[in-house]
Amino acid sequence: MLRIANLDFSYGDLQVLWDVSLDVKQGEIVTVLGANGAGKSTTLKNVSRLVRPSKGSITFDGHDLCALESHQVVELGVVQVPEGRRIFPEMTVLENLRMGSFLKSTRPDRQRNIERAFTLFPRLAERQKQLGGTLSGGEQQMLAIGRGLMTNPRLMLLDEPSLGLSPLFVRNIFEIIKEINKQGTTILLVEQNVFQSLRISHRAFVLETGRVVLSGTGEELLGNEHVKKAFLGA
Amino acid sequence: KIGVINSMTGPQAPIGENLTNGIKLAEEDLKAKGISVQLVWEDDTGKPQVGLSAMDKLATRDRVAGVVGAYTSAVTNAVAKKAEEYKVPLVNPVASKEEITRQGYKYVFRVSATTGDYASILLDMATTLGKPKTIAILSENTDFGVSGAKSAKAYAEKKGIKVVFEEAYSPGSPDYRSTLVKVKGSNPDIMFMVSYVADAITLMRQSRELQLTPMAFLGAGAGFSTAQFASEKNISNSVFSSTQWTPDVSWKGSKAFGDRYQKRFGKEPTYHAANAYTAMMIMGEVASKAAGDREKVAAGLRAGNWDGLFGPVKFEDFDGYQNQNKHQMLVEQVQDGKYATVWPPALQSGKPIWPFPGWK
Amino acid sequence: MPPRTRTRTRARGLSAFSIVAFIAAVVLLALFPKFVENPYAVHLMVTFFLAVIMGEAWNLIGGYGGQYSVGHAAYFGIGAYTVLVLLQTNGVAPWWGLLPALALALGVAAIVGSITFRLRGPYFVLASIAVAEIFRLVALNWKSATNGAEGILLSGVPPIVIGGTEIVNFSSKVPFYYMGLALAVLTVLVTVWFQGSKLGYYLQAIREDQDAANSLGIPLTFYKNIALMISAFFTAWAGALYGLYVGFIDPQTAVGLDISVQIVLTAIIGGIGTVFGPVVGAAILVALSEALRSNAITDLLVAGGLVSETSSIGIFLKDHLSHAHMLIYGFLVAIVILFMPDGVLGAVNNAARRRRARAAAGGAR
Amino acid sequence: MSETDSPILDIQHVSKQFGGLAANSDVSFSMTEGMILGLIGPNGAGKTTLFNCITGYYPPTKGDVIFKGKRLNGMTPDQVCKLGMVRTWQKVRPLAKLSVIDNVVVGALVRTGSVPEAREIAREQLHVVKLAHKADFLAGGLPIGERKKLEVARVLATKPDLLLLDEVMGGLNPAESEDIIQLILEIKQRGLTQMVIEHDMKAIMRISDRIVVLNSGEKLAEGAPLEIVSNPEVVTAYLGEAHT
Amino acid sequence: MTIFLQSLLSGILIGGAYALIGVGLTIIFGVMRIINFAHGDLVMLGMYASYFLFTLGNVDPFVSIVFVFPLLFLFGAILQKTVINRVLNALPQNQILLTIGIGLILSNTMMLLFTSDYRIISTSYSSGSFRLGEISVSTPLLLSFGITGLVTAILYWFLLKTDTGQAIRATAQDRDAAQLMGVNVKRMSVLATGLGAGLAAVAGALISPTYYIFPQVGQPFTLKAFVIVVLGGMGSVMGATVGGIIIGATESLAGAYISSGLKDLVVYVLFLLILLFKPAGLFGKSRV
Ligand SMILES: Nc1ncnc2c1ncn2[C@@H]1O[C@H](COP(=O)(O)OP(=O)(O)OP(=O)(O)O)[C@@H](O)[C@H]1O
Ligand SMILES: Nc1ncnc2c1ncn2[C@@H]1O[C@H](COP(=O)(O)OP(=O)(O)OP(=O)(O)O)[C@@H](O)[C@H]1O
Ligand SMILES: [Mg+2]
Ligand SMILES: [Mg+2]
Repeated sequence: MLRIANLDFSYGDLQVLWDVSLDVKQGEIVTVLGANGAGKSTTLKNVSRLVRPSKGSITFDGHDLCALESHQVVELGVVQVPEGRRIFPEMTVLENLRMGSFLKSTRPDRQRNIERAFTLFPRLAERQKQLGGTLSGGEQQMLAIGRGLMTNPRLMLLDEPSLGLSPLFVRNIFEIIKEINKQGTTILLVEQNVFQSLRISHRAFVLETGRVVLSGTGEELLGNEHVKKAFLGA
Repeated sequence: KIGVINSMTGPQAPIGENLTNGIKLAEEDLKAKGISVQLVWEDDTGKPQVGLSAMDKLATRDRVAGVVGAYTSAVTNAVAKKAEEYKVPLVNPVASKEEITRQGYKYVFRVSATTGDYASILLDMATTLGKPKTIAILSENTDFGVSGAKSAKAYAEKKGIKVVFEEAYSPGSPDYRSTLVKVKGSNPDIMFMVSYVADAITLMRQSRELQLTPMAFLGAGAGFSTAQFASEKNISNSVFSSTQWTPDVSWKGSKAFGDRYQKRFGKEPTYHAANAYTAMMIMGEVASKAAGDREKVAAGLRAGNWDGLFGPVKFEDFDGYQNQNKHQMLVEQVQDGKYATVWPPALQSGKPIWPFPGWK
Repeated sequence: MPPRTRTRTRARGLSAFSIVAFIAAVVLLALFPKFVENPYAVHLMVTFFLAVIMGEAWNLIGGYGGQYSVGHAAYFGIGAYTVLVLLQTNGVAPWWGLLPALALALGVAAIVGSITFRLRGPYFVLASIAVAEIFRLVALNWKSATNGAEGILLSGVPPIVIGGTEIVNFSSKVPFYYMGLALAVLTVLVTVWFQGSKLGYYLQAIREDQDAANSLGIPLTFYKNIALMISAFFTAWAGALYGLYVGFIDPQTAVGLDISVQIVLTAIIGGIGTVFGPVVGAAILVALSEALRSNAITDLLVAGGLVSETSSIGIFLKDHLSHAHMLIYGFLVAIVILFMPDGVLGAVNNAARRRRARAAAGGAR
Repeated sequence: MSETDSPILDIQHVSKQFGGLAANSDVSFSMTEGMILGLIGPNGAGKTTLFNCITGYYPPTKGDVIFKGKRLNGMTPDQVCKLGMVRTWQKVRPLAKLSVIDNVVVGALVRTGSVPEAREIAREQLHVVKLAHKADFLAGGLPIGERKKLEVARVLATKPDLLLLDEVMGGLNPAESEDIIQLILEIKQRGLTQMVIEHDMKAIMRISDRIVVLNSGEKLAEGAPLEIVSNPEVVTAYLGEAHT
Repeated sequence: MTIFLQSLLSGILIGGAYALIGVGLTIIFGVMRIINFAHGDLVMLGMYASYFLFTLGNVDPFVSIVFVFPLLFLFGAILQKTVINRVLNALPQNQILLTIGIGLILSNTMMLLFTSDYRIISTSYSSGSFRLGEISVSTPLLLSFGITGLVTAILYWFLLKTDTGQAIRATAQDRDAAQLMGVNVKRMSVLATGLGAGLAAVAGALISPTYYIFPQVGQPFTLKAFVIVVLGGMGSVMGATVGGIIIGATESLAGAYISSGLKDLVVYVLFLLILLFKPAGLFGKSRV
């Protein structure tokens, strides 16, 4: 479904991705692991066309994403829930959700999607009129995911959804991700929470300083010595 | 070769254009008389330091026989000092600041009347026609406005008229109502204003709005003696304004000049144009006679007298002035959207309407 | 703008070449009035020196410190007004009047700085404009001291007399030329010193990242204030020189927004944060505005035989170019910003560096 | 400072509130001279905020910070730095248009008014972090690993007594991390005190004398490294369940 | 008391037009983080447009806004696409200088084309007024205030209720996040500049029957717009609206009780005080 091949990327003269290749198949949950600054978010930004690679190709369902603008990528059904949530702080919860269905093609489903978000996250329903910026971290994360779902995505890129969430809620989030996946959305997940994410994913890749160093099924990587050393502490 | 310093760009450009046009007509007329002058145009952008640079260039690079200019008093002041230094004869057409010809300069000549003249002719007329006891003075916060207000105040006091209100506003504001409300509160017999055209119209519009009705509205030239102002019948009717020249005054050639200007440039000339025309004609004639020699030009200017659009012109020393033309001021009044020259009686083309008949 | 990596920076201070070139230029400039007596040329040079002084002074706080003040007209006005008011109304000789003028500029800068330096980014820019406008309005309305809108017209600058003999007579431009030159050289030297001093390092650190600078032990407001004071000091000095030279000041020409913008333009067009950027900027701007104003372009075309003076094109150019100089000026500003974001000197340096890099790459092969 | 175990830094009941969010609440612990204290906790636990409160970026909402016997309340970061406590930034902040050595010179100037002297100090520190060969490069162009080293060199140049390092290993590969670990240990050898935020448990375990765990702004646990990894609360909140 | 009420009323009415100018500036700033020093020149263009519509096409200035708005909207959009877009990520001082350059180009082009003559629109109501007890109310000002209110209301509705309006706000709040929702942020920037220019022009058209027009008329409006926008909080539409009215009233009252020459001084001092004690402006934290 999504194929990234031989991607190089630099911020100015600082190269952060080196020959990165990975792929996601329809219906999968795929996780990308890696330390701080390994280039995970950067990879996702490349897919969403927030930045432009210097080399390599990204295709989605046969469409060459490198020829498109950000908003056109969203129109194809690829949505990103970015790192740090990026809620619109001066808009209410409801307005944030409505922004999610900005695309003409998704507007007819707006009401249905809002209800879906409220069923997934009852908390949001309670706080419809609250400004996004005043929500707690966990609530913002729910809103960000809910907002992403508003676009009827076929592929959802989730950048560290568990970041800053309480351990209890972290477990919750992974259940929800599984649920979303079951409802038919393919998921590319970037996580620091190695155990939980590997446990729900079909396959995973490990990035280290901008290079893919390992890949395999979730189970395989959970048992991998290198992963244990690098991410799970002694 | 004659230099011209004028404000062709910048905030002063609208009036500067009148000078430019007047000078262009003079250039044609000189040619018709067989005097061919080469004009070197310099833009001072309304800034004294730029005027200085222009004067330097004219005096030393272009080696002109004389200079006509500049428009604003500030620039003229600076330029005059240089002219004196270089001994380049300078004929100033319109700058009205009194000091310019009071510094003992030998090479600076002024055609124009001075600021004080604007107020005195108006107040002379007012005291003859009515018996005003109080006056409100409103002026813009510029060199021209402030010095105009100053001399008006001095002259009013001399005439025994009490100044009940005096304020200088920053020009260009869309709202003078708060000031005018205060004027109204002081209930003056006559109101004296120094403004450029845009503010003149705004002030009168808002006076009408607030139903301000003194015995007379007096404007010190500038904005109050422009065709544009006159054409705003609603608000300009019966407003008096002092000026140095009007097209309908019975001076030789005035009418013809006005028509010709109108035809050529599509608008009515202001006194600036007439002054500039006169200054250039004088300079052209003298310079050609002197064959471009600066000393001879200066001598010629000092000695000669001319009869122009202006009545007689002669550069004399009096009352502390040097080389200053004693220029007869006029008062015009807007009557039915047109200016009529109403003062002094000897030169009038219409009778003054006094007092202010009220707003329609 | 991508950060330039792998590019070595030059060692601190000036290269031997620029030192030699600088000294040669100063010597030539010092001899200039001996050979060229044309006052017009001298006048242009004085204008150029004034622009250099102000550009260099602004560069200290704006270029090195990254605090884009668009309100330096305030200090210019303080210098001009103090000296001229003291001279005209109290008869204080200008070289004495200069002392309170400079002291006042320092004091005002310290106060203004401690108020506005708490603001960052666009807020600081707007506050600096507001401060300058306040000073302009004060000059306009404080009639008893400044003579308001009528301005101050100097009746003359008294000669310097020591022991009964006249040392300097200010009736010609030449003394102003040398004062301008001396002060311009001084500001360049101060900039050289500044760049290599603790103060210079600290301001550049503040420009790059205020919080990081603060964490390294730099009290932000204190150092910004010091730099602003030096900057204000020289700007006021330039203002005083200007006032004496032109002999006339009024609120618009001595404290107007135009002056602030002009100062910033000089520095940015040349290239900010460099020693010679403002010099280059001053040269370009003075030459350009004079050429445009006096229609030198048309004259050149005519002289070169490209356009006949009496042809319709010649007449059109003569009629319109003189009106268009501010327009051309505007276009130039836009072009420099769009295509030379580092200023002219920056663009030249970048090009040179690229050429060197290419040469080095070629040599290595 | 003769007694080695008198606290060099004492944090007493520090709380920091951002609107409704308590980024730190009632955090207390102290450090003795020469020790390395590891500060860990999940993302958003308030570690960086605590650094900000200690070094004067934010005034704490409540509580006191006492450094070398002085209360720091109301002090600005530059004053704190002059007293001898300095921090690095989680998101590195090089002075991009200055050369590498000039970045360090800026740090050194806090202790000397003389630029040549500061350059000497700077050169030494660049040697310490093994960046001397890049001295004349523009700081903005360095790769992430070297930027982090530069960050350390720059704070070392201020001759601090206490160093606060915020994720200086974050984003580094194991080899680079190892360099930094060695550097931290070397700095410790010289008698400097350090507080280190790090997510890399392996590294933290190796260098820390003591560890403080923050969670949702509160201190969850404090103790020797081995105590911490076996603390069940810490395991569930931070290390993950599978660890037990 | 009459003086007070009269000044307050005319100040508030004038403030309506100021508010529109400020709103335009604040939208441009909000979406692109660029301070537009050419904003007053956009007002000037609006004035000229309405002048020519009036003299050549006999279109009433208040009616002309239906033409002036789209015209200047287009102009702003083109300006954004061709020039401003290139400096979105440039250093702030370069952005400022670029807009100063644009301002010079605009005013001097107008001067070259139409000379620097003052132009005045005289309608039957230019100096019309009616009385409310002791106070006189200017008809054109009241009309323009009403239209301003209407325009602001439409703008609010547009920004709050329509999807495009929300997208503009979203772009202002977080450019990247907006892109991730499928918003074409380049289009939104173009839209915002167009909107800002259009609103400035409408303000120009509304002032034109009671004011005058010449190429340099814009500069004071630029400075005024800065004050208004900072007062209200940069990027806040609500703030700019209230800020405009406050500035109008302050000027007017300062003119009445201090001196008309000093009213600008009062405004700038107020501006500095607000910056110092409430750097985010009166409505810095509010919505929109
Ligand atoms: N806008 C930027 N400009 C310059 N460098 C950047 C930028 N954003 C990220 N980087 C650098 O690129 C590298 C990769 O960053 P990225 O955000 O992709 O890492 P990550 O794997 O997502 O890390 P994290 O776990 O912290 O989210 C890092 O070294 C980072 O410092
Ligand atoms: N200036 C601020 N205003 C409002 N909230 C803030 C501010 N700074 C931090 N926070 C919030 O305080 C909480 C703690 O943030 P902090 O940066 O201290 O976490 P951290 O422990 O350093 O996390 P990480 O491991 O990701 O660096 C977070 O929820 C953050 O969003
Ligand atoms: Mg990331
Ligand atoms: Mg942190």
